[in-house]
Amino acid sequence: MTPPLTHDDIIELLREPIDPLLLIQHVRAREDGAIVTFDGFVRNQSHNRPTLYLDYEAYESMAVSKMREIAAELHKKYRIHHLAIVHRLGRLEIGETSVFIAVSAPHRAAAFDACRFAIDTLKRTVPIWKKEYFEDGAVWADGELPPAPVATPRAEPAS
Amino acid sequence: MTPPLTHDDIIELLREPIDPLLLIQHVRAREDGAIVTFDGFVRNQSHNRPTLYLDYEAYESMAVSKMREIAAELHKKYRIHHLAIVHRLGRLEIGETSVFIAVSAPHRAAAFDACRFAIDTLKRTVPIWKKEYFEDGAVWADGELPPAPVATPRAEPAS
Amino acid sequence: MPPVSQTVRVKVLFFGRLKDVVGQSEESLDLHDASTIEQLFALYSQRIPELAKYRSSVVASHNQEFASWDAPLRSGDEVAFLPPVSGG
Amino acid sequence: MPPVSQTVRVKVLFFGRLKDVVGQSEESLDLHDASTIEQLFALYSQRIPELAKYRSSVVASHNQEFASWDAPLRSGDEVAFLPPVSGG
Repeated sequence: MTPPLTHDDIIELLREPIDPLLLIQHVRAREDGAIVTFDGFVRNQSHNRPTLYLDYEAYESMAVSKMREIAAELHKKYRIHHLAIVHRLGRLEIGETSVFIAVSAPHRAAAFDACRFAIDTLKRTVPIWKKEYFEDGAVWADGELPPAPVATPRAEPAS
Repeated sequence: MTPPLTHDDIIELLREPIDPLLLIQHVRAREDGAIVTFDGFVRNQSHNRPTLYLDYEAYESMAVSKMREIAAELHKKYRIHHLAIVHRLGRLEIGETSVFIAVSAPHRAAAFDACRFAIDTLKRTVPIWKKEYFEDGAVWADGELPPAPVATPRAEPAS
Repeated sequence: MPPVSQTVRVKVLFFGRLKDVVGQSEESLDLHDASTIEQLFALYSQRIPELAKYRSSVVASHNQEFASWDAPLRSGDEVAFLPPVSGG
Repeated sequence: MPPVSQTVRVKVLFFGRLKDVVGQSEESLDLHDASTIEQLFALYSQRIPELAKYRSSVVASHNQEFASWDAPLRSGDEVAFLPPVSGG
């Protein structure tokens, strides 16, 4: 189930350029002392082949739901304050930000741990796919298979 | 000895507000894919007493020298690209950034590790002091005693 | 009395390279025999034999949760077949 | 021949709470007897007895490098006494 948005977090998919400053301002609070951010952007090559551009697609409703799950888990695991997790979709040029994460906390250790956990988990579990365009064609990037339950629990409640 | 500035890093002490966007733009490069930043700013309380403002002072020439040593060590230890380490001095109001660190790298693990090592080492070894101003007075913040050699090597070369 | 044959209508989605293989990203399907996600995938693999070779590198979702392949389907369910994810 | 008495001129700096205790942040000093950082600190502690109680929570620098207390001083050296640092 999609957890409700709490803690005044920003969790979203965007088709326009991401504005990091806006997100940093959003998570910044007078009670905190530390913000750690992760900015993932488009590299100019992949496996030594020059990249032209990327195209990101998502299973959008499920992706947002998984991103909210990450946010909920971060608040449970770490003493953090506000969060922003934003992923861009569509065509992205070299140097453009595809994902931006900002975490504020009273102390820096929690902010570092939470920010890193967020991007590591996002890359493993959020249904987003990247197609890489080169001079001589396009390929879907290698990725990670998300962990899934191996068997369905027997007695499912009727929904 | 102060290591020379290499790698096009920004390492400095500032008496004006820090501009994070400028520093992020500086470390951003087309060969990279990840930037991790740490933003340390003034909290509105210390040990549950409301803070009015802070005042930072430094042994400036030595502080810059130690910050450059940190930069040199980061480039040696981690596969990172560009770096910015900036600390502000003088009077800082609640919410203002006292230290900002930005690290770019081809891959995120190195950027996270280097950024965290940078702030941890800065807080232990760079000669900067913080005075906290409260309603009823001011105190020098508790800090960490930097590690120093226990004995001088016998035969020092004449300088 | 013969057993009641029930029609189960599900929405099926394909993403990434699976969408390219199947040639479409989404369809509504009335199932007569298939009753688990595994059987639904097998149905598509009969239609598009190339799909079968992706089976080991696909994860399924059931109503937007990662699901096991033995999950039983009900009318109105949404099933998606997801190749390894590469966001970030 | 009597031993040659040499005068060593050093620059001495105090920071943070040490600056408050000593009442000044910087001075140039001609040393006649003191020849190590330890002896230089002892000299100030004689002048300002309160300073002595900070000895265990002070680190010294010698020409802008953290130094041991037995470091010998030469003319032109810069010595600083640093309380625990609290930047960041």
